[in-house]
Amino acid sequence: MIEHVKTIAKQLLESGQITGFLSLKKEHGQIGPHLFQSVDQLDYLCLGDTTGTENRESSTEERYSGTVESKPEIETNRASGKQENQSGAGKSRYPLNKILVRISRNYPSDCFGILVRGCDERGLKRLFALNQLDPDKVVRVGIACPQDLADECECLEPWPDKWVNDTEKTDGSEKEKIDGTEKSDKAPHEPVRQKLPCESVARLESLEARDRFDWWMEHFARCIKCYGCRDICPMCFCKECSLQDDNLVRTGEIPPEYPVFHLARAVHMAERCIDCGLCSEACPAAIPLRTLYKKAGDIMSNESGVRPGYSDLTPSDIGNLPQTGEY
Amino acid sequence: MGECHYLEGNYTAQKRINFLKPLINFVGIEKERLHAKWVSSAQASELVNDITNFIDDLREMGPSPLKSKINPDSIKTDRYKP
Amino acid sequence: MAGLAAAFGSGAMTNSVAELEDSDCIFIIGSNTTSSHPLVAEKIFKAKKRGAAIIVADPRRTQIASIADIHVRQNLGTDVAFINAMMHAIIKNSWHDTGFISQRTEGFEAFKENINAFTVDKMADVTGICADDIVKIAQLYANGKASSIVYCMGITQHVSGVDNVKSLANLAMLTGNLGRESTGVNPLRGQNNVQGACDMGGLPNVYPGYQPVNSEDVRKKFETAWSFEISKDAVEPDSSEEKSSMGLSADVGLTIPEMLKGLGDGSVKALFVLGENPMVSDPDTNHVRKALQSAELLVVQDIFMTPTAEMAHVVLPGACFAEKDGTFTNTERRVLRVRKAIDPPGEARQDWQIIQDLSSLAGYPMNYESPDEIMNEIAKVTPSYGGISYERLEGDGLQWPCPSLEHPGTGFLHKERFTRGMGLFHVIDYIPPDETVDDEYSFWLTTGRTYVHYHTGTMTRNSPSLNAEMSEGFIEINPSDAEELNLAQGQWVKVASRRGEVIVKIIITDTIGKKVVFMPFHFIESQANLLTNPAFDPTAKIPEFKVCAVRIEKMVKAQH
Amino acid sequence: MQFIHPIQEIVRTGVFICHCGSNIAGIVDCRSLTKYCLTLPGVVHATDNLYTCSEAGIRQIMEAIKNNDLNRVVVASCSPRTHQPLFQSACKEAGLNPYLFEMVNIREQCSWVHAKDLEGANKKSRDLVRMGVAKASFLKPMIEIESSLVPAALVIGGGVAGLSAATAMAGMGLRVFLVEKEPQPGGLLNNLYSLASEYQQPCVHHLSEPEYQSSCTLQHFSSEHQSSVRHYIDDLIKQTETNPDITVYTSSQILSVTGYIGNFEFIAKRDIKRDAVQNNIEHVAVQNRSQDIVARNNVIAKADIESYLKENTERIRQKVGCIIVATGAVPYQPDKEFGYNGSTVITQMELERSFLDNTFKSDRVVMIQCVGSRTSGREYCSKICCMTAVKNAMVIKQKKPDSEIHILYRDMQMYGVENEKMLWDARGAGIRFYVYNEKEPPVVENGVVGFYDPLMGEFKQISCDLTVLSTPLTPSKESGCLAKIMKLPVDHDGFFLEAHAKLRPLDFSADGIFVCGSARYPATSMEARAEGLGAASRAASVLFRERLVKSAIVAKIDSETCVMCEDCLKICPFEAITRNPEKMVCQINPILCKGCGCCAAACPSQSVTLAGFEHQQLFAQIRAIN
Repeated sequence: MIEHVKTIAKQLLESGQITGFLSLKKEHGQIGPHLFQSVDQLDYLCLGDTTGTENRESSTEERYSGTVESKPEIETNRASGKQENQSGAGKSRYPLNKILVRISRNYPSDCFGILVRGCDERGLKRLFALNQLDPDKVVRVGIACPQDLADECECLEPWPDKWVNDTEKTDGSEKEKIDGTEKSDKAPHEPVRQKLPCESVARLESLEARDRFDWWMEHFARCIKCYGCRDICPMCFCKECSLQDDNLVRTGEIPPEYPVFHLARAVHMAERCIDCGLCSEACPAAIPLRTLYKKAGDIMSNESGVRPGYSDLTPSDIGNLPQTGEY
Repeated sequence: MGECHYLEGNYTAQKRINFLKPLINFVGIEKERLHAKWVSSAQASELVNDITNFIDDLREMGPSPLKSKINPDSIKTDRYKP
Repeated sequence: MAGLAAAFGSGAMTNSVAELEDSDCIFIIGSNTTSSHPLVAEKIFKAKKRGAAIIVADPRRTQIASIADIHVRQNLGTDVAFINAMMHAIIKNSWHDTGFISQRTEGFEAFKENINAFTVDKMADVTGICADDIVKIAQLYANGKASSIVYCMGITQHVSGVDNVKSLANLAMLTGNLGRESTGVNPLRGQNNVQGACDMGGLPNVYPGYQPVNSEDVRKKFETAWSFEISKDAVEPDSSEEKSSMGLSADVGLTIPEMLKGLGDGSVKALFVLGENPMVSDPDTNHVRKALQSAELLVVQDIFMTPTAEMAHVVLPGACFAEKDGTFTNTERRVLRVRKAIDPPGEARQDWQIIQDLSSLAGYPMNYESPDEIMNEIAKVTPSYGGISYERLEGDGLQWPCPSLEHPGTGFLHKERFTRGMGLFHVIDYIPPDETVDDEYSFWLTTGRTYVHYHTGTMTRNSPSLNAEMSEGFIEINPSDAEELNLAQGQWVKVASRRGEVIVKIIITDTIGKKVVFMPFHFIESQANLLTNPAFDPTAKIPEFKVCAVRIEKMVKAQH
Repeated sequence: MQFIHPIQEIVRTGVFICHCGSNIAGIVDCRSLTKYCLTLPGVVHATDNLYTCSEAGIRQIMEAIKNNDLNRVVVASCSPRTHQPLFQSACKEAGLNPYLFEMVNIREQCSWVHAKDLEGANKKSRDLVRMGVAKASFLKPMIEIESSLVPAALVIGGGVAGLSAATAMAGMGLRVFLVEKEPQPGGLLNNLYSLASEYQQPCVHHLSEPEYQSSCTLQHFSSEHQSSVRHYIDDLIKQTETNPDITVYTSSQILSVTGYIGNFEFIAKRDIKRDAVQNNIEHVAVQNRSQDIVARNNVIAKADIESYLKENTERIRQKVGCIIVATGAVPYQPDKEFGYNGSTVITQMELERSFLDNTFKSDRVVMIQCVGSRTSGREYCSKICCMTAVKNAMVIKQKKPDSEIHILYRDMQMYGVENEKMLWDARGAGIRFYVYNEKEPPVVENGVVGFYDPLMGEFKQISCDLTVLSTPLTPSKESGCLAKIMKLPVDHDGFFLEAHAKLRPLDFSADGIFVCGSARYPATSMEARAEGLGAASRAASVLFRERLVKSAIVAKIDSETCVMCEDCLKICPFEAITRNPEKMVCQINPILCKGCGCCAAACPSQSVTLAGFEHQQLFAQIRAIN
């Protein structure tokens, strides 16, 4: 799959259609976001896999116990291009949308390509609707997440509208090249959409109210107010944050005042959260924020029938919907 | 409803209430602690009843779980320099 | 570091941060982990989630204390008494690991005899912790399959700092919680690269890799490595007198308190300060100011104009972390590559280049092309860094000791044997703090960090969002004490010690115990270190930041 | 808009506690409340008095401001709605910015509702005052928003309501532009034979017995009356057209309306050709040409039509200060319901036309009420059709006294004494009324109307030579377009929605725009005229001001922090927010802003602040609750 992505990126860059291709780059053994601006850099492009099919936890353990040597590990990785081909998108994720917003604020007239997973694309759709990105200036190249990752994320739609398909040849028609990918009739694997409400949410809802309160308090008590959830959130694009307003959230104390801090963020997320889960991943205190925002999303879709980023609504449609934009 | 001085203000408020109720319930604060009702100036007795009932309900529920967690030291004193 | 080195032979975190996650029992003493080491705290949170017992001993109910299974507030400066009492309980109940003691350690008998005197009941009075809690903590710690100790400045910044650390080492050896995964004695270092600075000989008594300066062999090795013959040739002929004395000194250098003292009495003429801010960070600031003023030459190299830099004759602008290439060695001995992201602003330069030029000008030419080249030299002369090269640091870096190119690095120390061979039990007696409260100065003052600011605020107070979070100093006081003094929230008070006084706002909170007050030391305007006691540990020369006696007076007129 | 940022000052608050006679003092211990106020932070002066709103009370406030150098004033008394302006002006007169005033309601919100709980009331009064004082200390001085205005008005619609409004305003000396979509003003009245008022007798109370007797006869209705409606509307049109202050644009339609109260600008399109045709100028020529065009239409390119339109339409662009919407309504045209065919089964409107044309010939007439109204899809009552039916029945009786007239109804809507009297007169004249059931509506077939009479419990059949269907007035398509152009609210039936049915019946919630006549709801000509006059006076109350002054309580967007997510824009009920794509920010027009605060609540980055309700102020108030 990665070779296909590279080919598409190359075509896009060479045709001059995009100024840069925002994707992940593997360098110095680390994966990070990178704006590829020239074709020869594309060798470093990666889809987010750290160690192929192995998950990150076990590799960390192995490293700590000193049983695996670091250098060969990296080489295995580089050599395992084939494996990546099959496993598809890996676990290393970054808020590429958020970075794109920042880039295009500085270069408003340029067009950029971006590697998108299901969550990334949901984010893009919301950002289009919220005027943070111009759909005409973004070319999406989609990749689908593997089943295990989708399950772990409880992702309702772990693929974008169009994604690079292994079986498809990339040297198709011109249109296909430009769009990067063709919509496939068949989903790459089973979505979790049927499982509403999500297991994590349902589990909590089965508790007594007071137990639920204690459960959350235990989590919120760990918050160190690092703003990591906000800083990584692709939907948090405000220049100034309410949560840093002294009137709303008292400064100078951790854990931050409950419920103001966490619920205010949950309310702000209500119409925004595209359920990418980066907040939970980024949280150093391991607060299950995603579960909270998932619930906020559930309520919103119950109330208004709209789940941010999921429906194929155009920005103008969203503007006309009576129930959106209220929160 | 619909008679808001600001046109749609009470609809907006209602939407918020509808959103907040399940949300606070989800974090373990009984949703019955949040109560909204729209009454016109002509419905005095209804308003009184509603508030009385709400207070009774709250009494029955006992103190909020938040009560023990809130710091009372929140008043800013900076601006009152003698 | 000195304490651990004495007990085990090397002074660093014995285990890795990630291992904490799998501990059964984590004993945190003198560390406000969530504030100062949030990512370490993350591992502790995860351990708790897996069912580990979390024990916190801290005079303040810090955030980590609020999630602990047991939190006790020991009286300031009574850590030895507390730990000894724990060990008393362990021995009394035969919870100790006799196998480990006999196979891996020495000096146990003398130690045991000494511990006999520290009965739990007696120590309960000294420490202010109830006897039941001491026993319970001892039991939890001793009976955990893998128990970790985490400590920080709350242990070391005392006149008995080294004793405190040795006691913790004793505790770990007594229960066999060493040389295995998720155990050990784990000091959390205060700065991102303080471990690296120590590793590289940034101490007065050692060369890189803790090789003592007073060892003839070591000195020879470094003289060879640093090509002193060439240097001798380069020196002008008329300084023949010095020529004969050329070569590396066998004398141990001066510690900061000694330097300051030397400045005062004229034995030290010039001071080169690199990335330090003693005007805020050192105890008894008035004394520091006088010392620095009497320097004939004061050179400060820093990234911001600190209060210390303002006093300097020459200020050399250095580069910040994002502006330089090199490595940092973090608290778990992990050597990590740092890569330059942007060019230093203005006239700022790489630290190593400044030093190289200064050295060349002073007569010892240095001609390194890059940090890479310096790292190669480090590997050559430092056994524990022997296998480290920039190439191998790709990815997640390496944990020393890493003696050879094939060595994968070391997650936890002392696996088969201690660095010094056998672990040494020290006989530690309780020494009370240097200063105690009396009628005039009736409050115990302890100092520390907050979650927002870092150290002297040189960097963090330049960040608008962090400074907005906390823009002024404060002193925490218990509600009952506040009531007694008739103080209201946010009121200004004068805090005075035998060395100075500051005016600061109060925060009334039960985070802090009765008759104890806490001040962060980040704020030059309300500087906690005007008050603190410069008495220091006889071995490590760390000042007693954590205990002093103060008086609190209500301000009649407001501070503007 | 302008905020004045004061230099950091020391708050000196004065608190005034009103006894309101015994209204407050009877429950709340005002003396001790006053004493309590003095303990609050920032309060330097506190006093209580019998009636703070009395002249003595106002004087006391003004003196206290001067003597104690107060920079915040808090009055604890009754509802701010009634007295806040008074206290604010007192502050202003004493040299204090009126927005440094805060009012606390301890009457409605305390003494009245807690009359049975003295202790609770006292406690609450302290809480309320403490909250008010806390908020007051964060108040900022503000300047009211002023704007210029154009002393002219636009009237949309030339029916009786619009004509009445236009002539009334012109009579006051205002410039008026009247836009009528038809070539002729007059509206529905142009199609009417007579008005109900012509058949309504003075109320019985005012008549002596003989008069009453004679009034019951039908002789009263003479043939002269037939032309009175024509006379009436012609007179109105003439008044309008001859008034030099009124410009009438016939055959014209509104294309766009921009601006805000005092400064609207409208663009209208006038179809000269159509106008000309109706006015018999170049009648034949133009008609030929237009036929020509139609004939060639299939072949000739669009451009030709456009150029034709260009030649024959005129663009009107004018500035006005107020707008009156009087677009009226149109009768519902049935589609084969009740056997409608336009000849033997017709509508009331068509009946009127046959009166006018003198083609009315029937002897046996059945009228069916509520055709197309009060049913699913159109649930409202058109209000005027019952009256129209009775009136037309009377007309028929007058023309053919022997004729048989049956009216089938569900409920008779004959409100007011005159209408009620007319109904009785109609019964007296032999017109038969039958009630029918909505679920079993009458069936019209071959000149026979069959229906179930629930009163008698029997099925009835009436044979007739004419069936007349009473259809409701419905909003016209054009008014729907206008609602979109002007962003005016309509109700679910499509009629324009006024700001408040009881308190502001002729206003739209958007300032400077008013509504009258059937545009709002089916109205009789008398009602339409009354509303037209009323709307004229509402508009005049704006247009006779020299400048518009508006409360400074409006929202403002910080352009530094706004990221144009448009949450505020979507939620603003007053269309006061626009986007500025160049700067990537949203902006608020302070003139349009009503200060509802929805945007401030919606903004995720707190970039929107509502003056007088800033976060700092609200949180101070909330945190003072304790």
